[in-house]
Amino acid sequence: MAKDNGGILKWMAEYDRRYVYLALFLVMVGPLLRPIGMPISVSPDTRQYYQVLQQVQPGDKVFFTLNTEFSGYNEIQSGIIATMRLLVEKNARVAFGVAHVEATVIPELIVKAVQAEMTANDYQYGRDYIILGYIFPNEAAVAAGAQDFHSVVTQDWLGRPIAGTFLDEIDDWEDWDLIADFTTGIATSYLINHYALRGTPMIMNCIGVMIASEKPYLDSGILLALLQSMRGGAELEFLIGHPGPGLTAMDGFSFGHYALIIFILIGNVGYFGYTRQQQMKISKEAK
Amino acid sequence: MLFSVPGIINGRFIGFLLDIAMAALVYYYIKTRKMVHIRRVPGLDAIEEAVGRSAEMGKPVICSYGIGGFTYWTLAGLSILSHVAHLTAKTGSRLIVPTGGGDQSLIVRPVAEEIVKTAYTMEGVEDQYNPDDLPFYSGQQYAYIGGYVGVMQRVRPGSVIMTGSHASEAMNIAETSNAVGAITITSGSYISNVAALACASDYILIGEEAPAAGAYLSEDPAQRASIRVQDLFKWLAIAVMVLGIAARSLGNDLMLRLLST
Amino acid sequence: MAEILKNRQLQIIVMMLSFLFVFLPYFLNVPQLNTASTKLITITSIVTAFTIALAVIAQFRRGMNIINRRSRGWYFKAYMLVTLVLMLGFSLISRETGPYHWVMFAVVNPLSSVNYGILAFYMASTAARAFRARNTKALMLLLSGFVVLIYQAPLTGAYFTGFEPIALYLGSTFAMAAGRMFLISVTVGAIVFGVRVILGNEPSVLGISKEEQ
Amino acid sequence: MVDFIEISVVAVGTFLAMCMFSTLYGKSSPLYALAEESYIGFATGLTIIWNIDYIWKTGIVNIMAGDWVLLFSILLGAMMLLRVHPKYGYVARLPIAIVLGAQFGLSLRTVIFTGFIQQISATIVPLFTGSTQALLYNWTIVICVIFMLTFFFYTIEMEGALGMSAKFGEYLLYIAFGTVFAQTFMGRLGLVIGFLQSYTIPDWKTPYLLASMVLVLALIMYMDRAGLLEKLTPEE
Repeated sequence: MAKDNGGILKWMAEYDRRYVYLALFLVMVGPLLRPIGMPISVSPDTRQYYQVLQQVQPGDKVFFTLNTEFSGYNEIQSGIIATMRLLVEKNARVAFGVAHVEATVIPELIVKAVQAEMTANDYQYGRDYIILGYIFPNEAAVAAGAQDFHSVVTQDWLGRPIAGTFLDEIDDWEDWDLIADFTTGIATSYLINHYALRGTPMIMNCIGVMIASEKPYLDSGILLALLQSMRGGAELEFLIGHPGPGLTAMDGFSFGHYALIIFILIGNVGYFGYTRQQQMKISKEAK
Repeated sequence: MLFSVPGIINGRFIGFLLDIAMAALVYYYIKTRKMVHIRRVPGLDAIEEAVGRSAEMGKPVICSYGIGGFTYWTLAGLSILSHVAHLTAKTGSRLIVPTGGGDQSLIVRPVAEEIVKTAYTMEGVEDQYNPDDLPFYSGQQYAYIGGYVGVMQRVRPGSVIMTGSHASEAMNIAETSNAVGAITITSGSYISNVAALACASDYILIGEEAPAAGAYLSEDPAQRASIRVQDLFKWLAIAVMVLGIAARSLGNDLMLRLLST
Repeated sequence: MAEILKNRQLQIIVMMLSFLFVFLPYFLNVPQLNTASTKLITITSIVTAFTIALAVIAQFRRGMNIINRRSRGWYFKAYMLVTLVLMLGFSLISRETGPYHWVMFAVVNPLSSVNYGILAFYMASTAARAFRARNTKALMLLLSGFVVLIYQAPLTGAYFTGFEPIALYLGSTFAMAAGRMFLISVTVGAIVFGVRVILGNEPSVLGISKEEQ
Repeated sequence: MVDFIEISVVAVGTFLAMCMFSTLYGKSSPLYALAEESYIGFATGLTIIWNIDYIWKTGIVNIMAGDWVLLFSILLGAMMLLRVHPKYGYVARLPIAIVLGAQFGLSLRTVIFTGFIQQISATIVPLFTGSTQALLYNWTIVICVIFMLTFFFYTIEMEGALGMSAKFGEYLLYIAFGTVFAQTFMGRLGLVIGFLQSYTIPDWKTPYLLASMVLVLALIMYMDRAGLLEKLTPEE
């Protein structure tokens, strides 16, 4: 740690990465404790997603698929809840299906979050919405369900028969009016391949990691709309005028980004001010 | 749509045709057992250099092939593992191969053991093969990360070569590997992973480079043939795009209609 | 019987038939075939669900091994096996409330979240270390990453509107094109690999070792 | 009113979560092992429960309703389980063959459309008509897709025009990687914030989060000083 060896510049080039962890933690927790409230701009992709949801008609049958772990739910819950809120306002009928065992309790959280709207619109279990549980354990299950729904799904998540619910109107892929997929990448390509490819309208809200992988499906028209990560969810909340977890998180979101940007800048100053000088010195000495 | 074929569902003919064409090509190459020429990807030099440097420093090498089942990525990872095992057997470095990580990985593990053992036997140092250096870190991704990271922190490897079917755990591994000062060579199988690894690694085999490297190292004509067939289809894709764009720019949508036939 | 089940040729023929039975009805205009094919797909989905047991058996074996050997920290493995069995028991009581519900929210939820959340920290330290303009490639990475990061932070995204069109442009063209290129090449690779398996060229996938070939 | 169960969920949850975060300290620790093994145990249990649930609802219920063909699925599933048996492992080969065949059938019949044909169709865009913005987007996409693809040819040497095109494609790829990296970071960041948010809203949860944070950090540092980390951490 000799001072003459570069001092602050050396630190900037080679500091312990645990400082990054600590700083990131602090800037994220801070704003959550004292929210500031910042404005947000809405991207065209989110507008497109909103437009598709606007076209939902009363009584439409919507397949609400949660292909996510708890971790993914934390990221996209704002989009999930805002979408559900819109669907309830439009009086659509919603069936929840999940592709990850951890997601089996998530529908319960969603229903709790939009309880007020559901009561206002007189939503009843079985008639207006139903929770199907773990119905997509593998690709074959998704494919079979697309071709003959009732051959795969016989009961809801707690073992009550689905006969007599609005699912009686579902035979195969053609009968769904919309698939709203919330995903970390699990089973998503199965839904695309066996439903959307055949022509079922499908929209998606994916985590940030999957944006680049899913965007080609949006661009080629297989997906009608793609809501992106937590930011997309916050934008949607902004559009429907009902702030939720997404918008409150945006402060920490901004600061997390700035922390990273500052670290990148520090790293570059350190690199040009110290590392590079050292390298040049070494190569000069070698000559 | 351009035309309809009796007996075949409208809009699905071209896909059917392409599938059949691909199968026929693969079959043809396998039958003729021709050794297709594959170029050497630069990543292989990086691997060889890394293993050499580890030997100079007297440090072990860690090499993993992924956590998936038998997919196209895992096979590539296994081919590279075989190459690395030959190199470490020659240079006398210790080779550690973390295994497990997924439900499907259970069936791959015996094959990996076989590969490392064969490599050591072929180099005439069978006595140096130690089955305990292929630790099994359970069939769960998170436990696998814990084990992998733990072994890196303890043995301080000279290089970490991580190819094959790795998923999000790749970032934990690459960052820890870098923190313990190892030369980090990775490959990623989907784009966000590749982008993150491109930053985190000293050298990265981007996407298809890993299977191509595997096929280059492999003596199996079928593996090489599949790289050739893939190349042919990529050429086809480019040709169709260029023709289609040219036609569309002149106001003709023949190609688009053909593709939707 | 054993000889028949061991027969490699038979196995490949069965696989091919199963393949064609799923593959062809998608293209051919024969509704009856479609119904039968759906049945096979349903059967496949159930059989695949069984395979999870294999992983659990392996998990149990490894845990028992460690416990029997009394390796350092063996009690953690014993604890793991106990929690596994407990979870099964809890689910029999109720899945809506009770201990099952408690475990889902007190244990599974936070641990699953942190498990992937840690990656944010790794990505940050990677960026801090790797986003340095060392050469042309790194400079391109840095510039495009930088613009998108600034846009993504809602505060700057809303006030410095100049970044927005550039970031959206980068996302819908470069990133999308790279995604498409990956998709095309992975699709072709997967199909070719599938064909190789179906033709019986990859026996290890079927669980046949090298000596038996 | 907040009841005891809710408090216990938050207290245990934050503590275990912080134990898992402790891996960022850079050393393996018994606290991390506790979190890890808890997750493995409960999550594996969960996986078993729901897969049995699926087999029950899709298989047994349908069989009891008279769909006898599905009996095959139970039989084949049972055969599959023998895979781990040292002597009768070969019995599993038949179900594996059927499952693999069907799986490849499902993927080959669809990905050729979604991953190949439709992606090519979507790249066939007009290059001379449309708004300025559309033209800029179209030209960039076409150039990117084509040049990036040339980077991925392996059965010919990269020389001359092809080599230059591949080199250019590689630069384009790195621009894309920068963007994708930023998007990925956004995703992971959102994940952590979403997680932290679930322990800061409503307000009464925050003290538990902060207390767990301090407690775990103190424990780890104490154990590190006392040399207990190595002693108490299980072997892998």
